[in-house]
Formats: sequence, C-alpha cells, structure tokens
Amino acid sequence: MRYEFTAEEEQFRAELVEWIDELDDDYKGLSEAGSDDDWAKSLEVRRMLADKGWLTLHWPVEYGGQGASMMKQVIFTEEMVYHSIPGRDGFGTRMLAPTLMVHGTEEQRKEYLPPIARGDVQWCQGYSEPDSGSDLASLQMRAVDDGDHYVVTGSKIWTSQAHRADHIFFLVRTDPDAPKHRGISFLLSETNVPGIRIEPIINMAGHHQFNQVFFDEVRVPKANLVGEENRGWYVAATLLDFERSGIDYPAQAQRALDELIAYAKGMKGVTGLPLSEDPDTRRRLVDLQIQVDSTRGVAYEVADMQGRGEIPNKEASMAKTLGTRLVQDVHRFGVDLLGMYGQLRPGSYLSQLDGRMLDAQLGTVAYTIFAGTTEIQKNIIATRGLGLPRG
Amino acid sequence: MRYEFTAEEEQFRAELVEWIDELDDDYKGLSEAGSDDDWAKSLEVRRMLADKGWLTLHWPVEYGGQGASMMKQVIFTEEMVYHSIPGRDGFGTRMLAPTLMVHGTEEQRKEYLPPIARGDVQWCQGYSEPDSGSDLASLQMRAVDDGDHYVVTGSKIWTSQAHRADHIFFLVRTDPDAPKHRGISFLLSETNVPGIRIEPIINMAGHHQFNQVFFDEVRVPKANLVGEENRGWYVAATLLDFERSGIDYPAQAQRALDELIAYAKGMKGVTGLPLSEDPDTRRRLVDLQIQVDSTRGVAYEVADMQGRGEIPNKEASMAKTLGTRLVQDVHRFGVDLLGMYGQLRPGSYLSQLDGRMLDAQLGTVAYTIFAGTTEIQKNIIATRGLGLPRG
Amino acid sequence: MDLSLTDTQQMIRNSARDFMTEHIDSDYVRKMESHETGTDKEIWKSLAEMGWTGLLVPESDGGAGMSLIEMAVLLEEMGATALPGPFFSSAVTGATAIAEFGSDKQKQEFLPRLVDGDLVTALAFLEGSAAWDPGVVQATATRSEDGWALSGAKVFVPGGAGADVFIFAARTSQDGAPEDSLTLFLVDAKQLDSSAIKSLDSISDDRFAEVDFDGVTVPPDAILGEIDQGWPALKRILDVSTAAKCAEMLGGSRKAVDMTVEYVKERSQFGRAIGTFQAVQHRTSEMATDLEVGRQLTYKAIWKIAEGKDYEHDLATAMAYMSDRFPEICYGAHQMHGAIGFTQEHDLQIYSRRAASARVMFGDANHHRKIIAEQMGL
Amino acid sequence: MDLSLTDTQQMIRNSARDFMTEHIDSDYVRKMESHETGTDKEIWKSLAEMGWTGLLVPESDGGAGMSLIEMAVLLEEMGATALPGPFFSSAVTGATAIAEFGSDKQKQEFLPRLVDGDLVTALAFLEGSAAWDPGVVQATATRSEDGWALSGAKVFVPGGAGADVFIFAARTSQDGAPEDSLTLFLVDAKQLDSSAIKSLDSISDDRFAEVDFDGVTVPPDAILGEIDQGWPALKRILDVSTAAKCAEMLGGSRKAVDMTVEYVKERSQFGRAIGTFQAVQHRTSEMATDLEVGRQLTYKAIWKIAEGKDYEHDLATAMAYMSDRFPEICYGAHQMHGAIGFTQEHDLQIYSRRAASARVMFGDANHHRKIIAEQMGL
Repeated sequence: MRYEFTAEEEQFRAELVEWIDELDDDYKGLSEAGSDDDWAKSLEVRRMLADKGWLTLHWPVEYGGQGASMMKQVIFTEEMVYHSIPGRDGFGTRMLAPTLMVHGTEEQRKEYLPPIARGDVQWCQGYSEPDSGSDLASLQMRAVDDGDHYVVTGSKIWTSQAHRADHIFFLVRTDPDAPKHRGISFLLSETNVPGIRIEPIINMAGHHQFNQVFFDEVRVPKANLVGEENRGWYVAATLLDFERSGIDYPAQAQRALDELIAYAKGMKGVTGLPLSEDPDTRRRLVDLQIQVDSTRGVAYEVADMQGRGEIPNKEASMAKTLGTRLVQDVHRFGVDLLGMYGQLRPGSYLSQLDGRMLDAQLGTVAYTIFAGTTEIQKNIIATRGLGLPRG
Repeated sequence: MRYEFTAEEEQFRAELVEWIDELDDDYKGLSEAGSDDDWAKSLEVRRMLADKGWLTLHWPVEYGGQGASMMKQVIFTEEMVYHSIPGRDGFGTRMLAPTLMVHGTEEQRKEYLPPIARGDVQWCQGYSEPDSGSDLASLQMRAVDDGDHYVVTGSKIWTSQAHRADHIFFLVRTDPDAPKHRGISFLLSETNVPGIRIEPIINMAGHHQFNQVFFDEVRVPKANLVGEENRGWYVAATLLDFERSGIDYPAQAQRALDELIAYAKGMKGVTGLPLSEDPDTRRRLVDLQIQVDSTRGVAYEVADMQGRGEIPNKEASMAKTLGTRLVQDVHRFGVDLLGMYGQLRPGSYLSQLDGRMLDAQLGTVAYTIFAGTTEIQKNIIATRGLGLPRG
Repeated sequence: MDLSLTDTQQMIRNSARDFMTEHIDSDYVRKMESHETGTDKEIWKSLAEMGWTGLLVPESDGGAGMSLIEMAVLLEEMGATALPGPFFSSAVTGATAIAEFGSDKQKQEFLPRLVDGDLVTALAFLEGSAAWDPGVVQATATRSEDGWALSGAKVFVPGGAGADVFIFAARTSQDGAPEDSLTLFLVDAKQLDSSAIKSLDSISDDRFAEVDFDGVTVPPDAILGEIDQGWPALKRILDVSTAAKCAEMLGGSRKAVDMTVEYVKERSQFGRAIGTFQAVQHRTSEMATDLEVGRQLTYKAIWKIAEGKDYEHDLATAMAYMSDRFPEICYGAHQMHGAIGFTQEHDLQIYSRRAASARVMFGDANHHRKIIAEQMGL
Repeated sequence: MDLSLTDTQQMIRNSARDFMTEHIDSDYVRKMESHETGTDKEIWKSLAEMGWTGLLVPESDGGAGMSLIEMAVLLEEMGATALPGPFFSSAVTGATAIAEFGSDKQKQEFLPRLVDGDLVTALAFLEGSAAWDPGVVQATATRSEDGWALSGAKVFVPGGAGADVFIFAARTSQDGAPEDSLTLFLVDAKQLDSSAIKSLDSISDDRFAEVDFDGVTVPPDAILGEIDQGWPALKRILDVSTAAKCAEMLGGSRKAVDMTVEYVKERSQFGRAIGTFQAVQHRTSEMATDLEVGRQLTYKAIWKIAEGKDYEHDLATAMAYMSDRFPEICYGAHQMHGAIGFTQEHDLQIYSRRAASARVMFGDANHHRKIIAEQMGL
C-alpha cells in the first residue's frame, strides 16, 4: 500500500508543471469550443505536446509513444486540466488510435497513427444519432454494400468538433436484420467528401461545441472498415489499456475551487468581512473539498486497478458519476458565491472571474448526460458491479 | 383564496388546546407501543375523547359523529399530534368504520360502529404478509368456503397492536384462480378465537409495536364478510371521505423542532455560547422549519381538495413522501444536535430530552417503508399524478 | 382555508394564457434577448390595454386596484412564458413604489403614464457588493440650492438602458444606521447622459446596467416618501417584489415540469418511452413535488401580503424555497431531456437561464434564511 | 500509488475473517449487549492469542509492532462483524497512549498485560458538553504530598465498568490555554469505588459510563507523558483512534452494502427480484459508491499516519465523510430491506445502531469539517 506517487512520477509532474509555467499565458484557459483563434492556438499547443512526446505519452513504445505508466498518464491529465492547458487530443490519440492498435489493419495504422502522433490531424466521433442516445446500439445510419465501397446515408448528432475535424470515425448499421448489437460496423472517412454536410448546434452556454453531421450517399472505401464487418459494436467497446480514470473531473473542480477560495478570501461582503468568513460559505467550500478528495480518490483507484491489469468496471462508472456531479456542484456554488455578479457572462462589464463560473455552470449541465448518463452509470454499477439482476 | 382558518375553526382549535392544557401531564407523550400501563392510560384518553365527541369528529352525523369539516379534522389531528396526546383510534374510527359505512351491512354497522364510537374496542389490520409487502395484492392467506363459514389459514405480518386488539379486519384470498386483485375478500374476526396465534415482533428501537398473526383453520362466519366476496381489494381501497392529509407528519416534526430550538437556546457548548449560536445549527434549524412549512402546506392542500370533493391522488402521495422524510430528518438532526448525548436511550442516566430524539430516529426509519414505501409513492405521483406510462 | 382561485383570479389566468399563446412564443423570447432596450413598445402597449400594467395601481389613480394575488396569478403565466420586457420592474416594483409612497403630485404625474404603458421604471438600489441590504448604499444626495445633488453609481439596475424614471436610493445622512439614513428619489432618465449607463451582459433578460448618477441634481419634490425614511419604504417595495418574483419563478418551474412530463412520454429509448423508467419517473415526481410545495409557499406569502397580515416568515420561506428549487427543477428537467435540452434551439434553457437570475433577485436563499432565523427567534 | 494490500495485510484480513466466522455471529453480538461488563474474557484472550491486542505494541514491548494499516485491516473486519468488547478502547486507544507516551516503567508494567489480554484500558477525557476539544476538561489534578489529587467526573468513558486502567485527562494548571495545561494520568480502576461508576445506556455497545474521580490520589509516576503536555499527546491518541474508527465504520458500511445486495437479489415482489427495479438499483449503487469513496479516504489517512506524513487534512476528511456516510448507507440499507430490516431479529439494525455511536466518537463530521477549514487556510 502506498498513497503517494513515486519519486519518478513526481519528477515527471515537476517537469510538466515547469513547462506549463513557462508556457505563454495566451495559451492558457483556452476553450476548444471557443473562437477560431482559440482553436488555432490549441493546435499550436498540440504540436508542442507532440514535440515533447506527451501527446502520445500513453501509447506503447512500438507505436512511437512513451509507454508511460498509468499513474504518469493520470499526472499528465491532472496537471493539464488543472492548469487549463488546451491541446490534448481526445478523439485521435485517446480513442481512435488505441482502437486501431487493437483492431486496425497494418495499412490503417501506417496511414492514420503518424499524423495523430504529430498533432497534424483532427478526428471526430460519430456515434449518437437523433433517435439513439442512451440506447446507442439502436443506431440506424445505414451503410449499403456497393462492392469495394459502402454507401452511407443517415445522420450523426452531438458530434463535437466536427466543424474542425478532417476525419470522422463512426458507427453504421451494415446488417439491418441482425440483433441490434450485431449489425453494426466501424468506419473511417474524411469529412471533406461529397455527401457529408455539417450543421452547427449551439449549446445553451452559447458555444458551438456540437454538430449534426448528415451523410447523403457518402461513399466509404471498404479499406476504411475497422475490424470485421458487423463487429463494430465490439470494436468501439473494446476495453482499452489507456487511462480512463476520470481524473479530469476532480482536476477541473480543484482548479475552480482554488479560484473560489482565493476570491472568497479577497472579496469583502457588505459586512466588510471577507466572504470566506461567512459560515455558509466556509461550510460549502469544505464540503466541496471533501467531494474533490473523494472523487480524486476513486479516480486514482481506477488508475491503480488499470495499472495492475484489472478492469475497473464499477469503479470507472463511480468515478464518472462522482466527477460529473462534482464539476456541476463546484460551478453552481461558484455562481452562488458571486451573488448578483454570478449571472454575468464572460466578457461582460463588471463580470467576476471573467464569467467562468457561469459559463461552466451552463456547460457542465451536459456532464451528467453525455458519455453515459448518470442513470446509465448507476445501472452499470448495480448490474455489472454488484451483480444485481437486469430489469 | 384564504390561507387561514375560519373563526369557527380557530375557536375549535382553542377549545381543543384548552382541553389538552388541562389534561393531566401523565397522559401526555405516551407511546401506544409503550408499556401496558401506557396503553391503559391511552385507552382512558380514548374514552375521554369519545365523551367529548372528538373520537368520531369526522363521522357523518347519521352515524353519531360530528360531521366535522375537513379542516376541523386537520386541526384535531394537528393539535393532538403536536401535543403528543394518545387515544386516537386509527384502525377503528378512521379505517374500519368508514369502510363499514360504505360497504358494511346494516347488521355489521349496528354491531361494530357503536363500540368503536365509545372507544370500547381495539381493532387491528391484517393486510401485509411475509411475501406480500409493497406487492400487497399478491397476498396468499387462504379462506376456504365451508358453507356459512370461511376457514382461514395463513399469516399476516406487521400487524400493529394485534397484541392489544379485540378484533382484526383482514384480507384473504377467496379465489386463487382469479387475477390477483380479483380473488381477495375483506373479513372481520375476533382475535381471541381458536386458531389465531399472535407472535410479537420487536422493532429496532426495542419496542413491541408489530406482530405476526398466524391463522390456523380459523372459522370466520360469512356474516363477517364486508362487501362482496372477491371484491375485498376494492373494499379496502375505497377512497374514503375522511381526512388523509398527512398533517400528522409536520405536526410531529414541528413539535420535535420546537423542542430542539428550546434545547439549542438553553444549552451551552464548549465555547460557552448557546448551541443556537452555532452557524451550522442555525442553518439546519432554519432548513427544517422550511421543510415543516413545505410539508404542512401540501397537507393543507390535500385537506382543502378533499373538502371541495376533489380526489387528491398525487398530492396525498406528495404529502406522505415529504412528511415521512421530514420526520426522519428532524429526529436525525435532533440526535446530531445532542452530540455524544444523542446516543443515550430513553431512561438512561444523563440522557437529554429523555432520549426521545434517539427513540424517534430509530422508530421513524420505518416511516418511509410502511403504508406505501417512498418508492411506491413516487411511482404513484408519476403514473397517476403526471400520467407517465407504467413501466 | 381555501386554496382555490376566485373567479376574477381564474379569469386573469385565462386571459393571461390566451394573451401569451397569441403573442409570445419562444422565438419572440429569443429575439427580444438581442433587442436594443429590451422594451418592445407594441407589446408593452398591449399589456397596458389588458389592464395589467395598472393592476396594482389604485382605481383612484386610474389603475385596476387589484391585489398582489391577482398580480401573482398573472406573473405565474408570464414566468411560464418567460415574457421579456420591463413589466416586472415597472408594474410591480415601480407601481408599488409610487402608489404606496408617492406624493399626490407624483401619483398624478407618473401613475397614469404607467397604467397607459408610457412609463418604464427601474430600481437603482444596489452598489458594490450588490447585497440586498441597506448597508449596500454608499451613493449620496446632498442638499443644493435647487434641490439635491446626487452622487454615486448603481449596479444591476434592471432595464437600465430603457427606463424613463429611476427609483434611486441614496444616503442623506452620513451618521446613523443605514436603516435610518436613506432617502428615495425619482430621477428622470433624461437627466442622465447616455454615457452614464453601461450595459451588463447577463444570462437572463433583465437588461441590467450600471448607472452613474454623479453630477445629477434633482428638485426637492423628487423625493419619494420621507427624508431618511427611504429604507422602510424600500423594504416594503422589495418585499412586494420578492413575493412577485416567487410567483414568476413558480410559473417558470411549472413550465419546466410540464415540458419534462411531455418529453419523457414521447421520447423513446430501448424500445419504450423513457417515462416508463423508474429513475425518470422518480426524478420527475420529485420535480412535481417541489413545484407543488413552491405553489403553496408562494401563494401563502402572497395572500398574507395582500391581506395585510404579518408576512415576514412566510415570504422569506417562499423565496428561500423558490430560489433553491427553481434552478433545481430546471437541472432535473435537463437531466430528463438529455442532450436536446442542452441546445440553444430548445426552449428549456430559456427557463434555466431565467432561474439563474431570478433566484438572486431581491436576496438569495441564504439572505432569506437569515430572515427566517430572526423570525424563529434564533 | 499502490492501493492494494500487502501479503501481510491480506493475511491479517484472512485470519480476521476466519476468526470472526468461527467465533462471532450476530447472536453473540446481541447476547453481549446485555453482558455485565461488556468484556467476554474468553474472546478477549483469543484476540490476544491471535496477536491482535498487541498489534500496535512495539516488538520490544512484546507486541507485533505492526502499523496502523494492519490494525485498520483488522478493524475493518471487526466493524463488519460488529465485534463487541473493549478491543478498540484497549488495543487502539490504550496501546497508542502507553506505547507512544508511556515511560519505560509504564511500558513494562502495562504493555505486556495488554498484549496478553490481561488489561483493559479506557479513555476518561470528556466532560459536560462532551466536545472533543481540550477546553472540555474541567477536571483537575493538584499536587499532594503523595502525588496528585484528582477531582472531577468524566462522561462517555467507553467500557467504564470493565476497565482496569483509565487514561485520565486533567487540568494541572488553571491559567493558560487548555492546550498547554492538561496532563494525562494512568489511574488504576481499583482506586475507584464501584459507586463512582455509573453506566450510561447507549444505543451501541460502547458501555459508556460516567466515572467520578473525586477523591482519588495517584502517585507521581502515574503521569503519562509530560506535565502540562497532555493535550499534544492526547491529540495524537485521538487522531490514531479517529483513523481506526474510520476503518471500523468502513467495515460496518461494507456489511450494510453486502447485506443489501444479497437481500435485493433474493427478495421478490411484483413477480421479480426487487433488485431489478431501477430505484433499488440506483440507491444500492449510490451506497456502493459511498463505500468505495470511504475506503479510499480512510486508507489514505491511515497510510499517511502510518508513514509519518502530514495527515491532518486527510484524516479530518475521512472522518467527516465516514461520519456522514456510514449512517446514510445504513438508512439506504433499511429502505431497501423494507419492514424486515426494521426488526430487532434482523442483523441490519446492529449496524445502524453502531453507526449512531461511531459517527460521533472522536468528534462528529462538523468537528472535522472545522479542521478541514483550517487546513484549507480558510
């Protein structure tokens, strides 16, 4: 038993934090759902990360990665998120690449992995459809066999960053007659091809984060099939040996909490005392810190299990439910703490903490919905984790 | 719109409270699940209530009651509960009697109503069975037709006060082949008859509140069938025109809260200040008062609807979920407030508030379980109240 | 106890629903969020024609002379529609201020215009910490030759850019508790240079502005109420506004629950309506329960104010509750709606954004909990 | 980071499970609740034979010299079985007190007896308000000819009637902060008249007593640690005990979750196992999540103490969490069990009663939240 990082891991953290400290402030705090200029800067950071080898920190050495331990990956994510550094590549390095390493052909790996590793390409993920959300396996987008091509028609929704992506990996139904999990295939395509149309979806915080992607008889070469035909559900669901601890959530929350503590100590209320002297405020700050420590503990546990080759099924779902709720709670409290100022948008005259609390309060509404709703996660904990019978 | 009681109602309240004030303190705070002596005293109060006409306050005048308005009934319950006065008769006056008024024969009414009205008899209710809790309609206790009798075999559980009851009303299965709601009949029996055996169940607070009642070929005359054979489910479920607002819960909670406020103001903590000066304590007292006011508001609403002849389906379930949770919360807080002393049992050396908070904290664990669990109530609110489709 | 609506109240509810159905939809609400002043003159006139701008104005002053209960019934519908514009600020806060505390001259000057939809008022109270507390006022008014010289800037003035008259709170005495040293003034917006008004970009449609009153001089008869007695008057104005805000929040909450009930009946996943899932049923039933509680607490407080009863405890309870639960109901609605409710195109977010503002207007839940503690003798 | 158990720890867990399975069942737990002193000599001897009473005692003093981690693994199992008796009070609190602060003479006198299962100790600290704070101590010890004359009564002395030696905290200096004026004494129970000990009837099995030390005189070498330095020593003893209590609560929580998972798989209503209902699945999964968090927080704090790291924040976090969640997990278990869990015959209530006591031992959640606030620099 050891509840601390190794000296080597701490050294890595120190090196990373030093690099972050030296990074130009212009790069910090950028949202990838922000302006085109923010996005361009994010890509610059991505290439810096590629140069440092950190973009593929978690890739096996044979694929040009660092083969870093699970805990180093955790540290990397934790510090990057805590310091609001953009540039990590969720879809390419963390989702598609590992999938190709397991299920891809040699040609696919050769073609797609190097640009991802260099930070030269942006992928997006086409899973959800308008009628297939939590019940993803009911997806209906059709791919019809046309010799050496599939012809794909239908639409994908909630496609983050599609408007900035060069490529998309997506699931289609190749056998409409098979049971729903068994007629799905996993395909790759460029986005800039005939028949693909991308429509923006603006979220309630006013950001262009999502898109709906329409496919109208898009021709996808069969060489772009990953894994076997009709086995796409299992390709997508492969349990990958990459960090999925959910450490992002407590890191993001700790950052917000630290900002709020500093704010509460520095800002005087109408009584003339700092807000941090208000008993309710103190209580809520303490409760949030307990929540952060709780969530971080489970995230570390997930990583520790993964590091030992165990499959953290219920623990990963616990980390997700705890983490998403935490990130919501901390920003909701943040808006509370700012009182009347809490409702001012980023950029508004007189906004406090640059309106970040409000922006995140709105943005995090989706956290308990996307990537498996809290309800689905609790089902998983109960059935897969505790062995309760399915309903 | 009027959010206050009428002058006549307030006059009734004043009369009742005056009577309560004059009642000997020995009668106050008695638990019906207490000692035999407590029980005997409860019965004395019951007869006093009968003499005042209050035991049957809610009965129609034609049956010798006062035909009181719904709001008078609410006031009666509220003050009796708030002042911890025993003697009300839930099973006789409030459950069986109204059922007989609607479904009973003239003979049954003549035989059973007068002793109930005089406070001379104790009934108990045999509904639940070991395998039929939330799913009450699955009950299996058999009544076999034997000419002018039924022969009843099986067992009932969670039968409150069975050990003090002269009679029992209960549900049995008279047609095992019918759909489950349609083979049930509603019977009456004395408890002191051959074949009935009553075993105590001690609850986690150490009180003898419940019993299991075993029936072994008990002969029940058919004259004791209430309503039609096989229609007992509907007899038991008749929506009765008697107050069912759930006002008991906020009344009980307000009493506990008032005691806790007085305690917090009078007791000094280690700092030398009264506990009521502690910000967390203040916050929780305020939140509990909000909860009491919330629950009382819905209870009044239920009574108001009933008074206007509307059927408060979802509102009654709301009052029950809110009220049971409230009564749990206030006593859990009470135990908290007493700190280390919170764990001392009634009668213990050094116990505070005579250990009532602990006793009620344990006892109210069952509130969200009995008489329709909170889960079942929420199902009802969703399906009957909001029209969501059944699962 | 009679918790039903009177015929008049029912009639107001019905006409409000008819009006909203005919004139206000979510496209209109969205469009108005980028409207220049926030006041759509045409709709504003229509509200006056319905008799609503003058609902709280006594008949002797040309209004309908109705009570806060009728106003609450109306506001509940406006909240359910998320009606944009200066109605609340003028017909509730402004009308109460002038009708209850105005001199005869002020009433004659302003109330008919307010009733006719020709006057938009705005409360200029908050500064600095923006606490809803008399101590927040640092702005001053000092006697000058011609009247009073004002000084100081106000924040979170609702509809600041579109107001015709500001109700301005200033200290008129530097010693003494703030409760005994504030005075209210009616300040004509024409007195202010447009550069004195800076818009704040808020999540909701309140059109808040910072308004700088430095250098403005007002005549002696600009005083609303009595000198140094501004706080008791303002407290009353804030109390009425708080109660009215609860009613508006109740309407928004009701809409969020209704939308959710509709959605979970229609949306299907795993081959069945999601409203059949117990987790969805339970969350929805909790939202509906919160709503029912909010209705009882809100109307009780409003009834007490309307009837001249002692209302402090009930009002603070209603506001503490609605301020907590309106956002919470909206969060529940979002969770039940899933991704679609998170988009700007969907109407749900209109209500969750309204909640974020309404809940802190006139003091947040903690502010009102402190009042409850006092009322409880703690 | 390595959150797994070492082989030794795993071995302790296994032997603890074996021992509990063989010797302790719920009938035994119930029976012991009405046992006269609360100490079953036979079991107490067996625990000594297993090497557990001396687990924290250094090898040089005849113990196993293991760390708090091993003790926590053991206590988790004891908590899961609700093992009655003075183990905690003696082998954790008492052993820490004497092993860490005893003089050589005291160690020689008491530790071997403790290791051998011949000594039961009890902490006599709380008085009056029963706050876990140095200011709670009003009892005094004044120098007399033969040593120290004690005065004052202590409350919530665990296992008061069965203890052989009390660890008694008294003020030895009337001026100065309580932190600088307490002294600890080891007081032989034989010094006390049986009338000095009054039993308290508590919900759990702690066998609390009020113990009156008035008129007792102890020799100079009864002092544990240094004069006027009792608080720093006591704080350390309380910290170790707090961490150990978290481990015990963790065991109880685990048991409540396990019982629930078992029950909802078996219990059938509406023609299906109740564990298929989503409301049951979700509540159970929340309980399991709370348990998992509690495990991480608890072992992290324990590891930090065992490794000599700065542990204040983590310990207070673990205790604040477990103190809140152990009862909450039990409430969830009751709700999932329905009526049957509410009976005395059912084992669940044993754990919910244990929770009611454990959660306030060594300071409740609010007490520990205040420590966290300090640690956060608030």
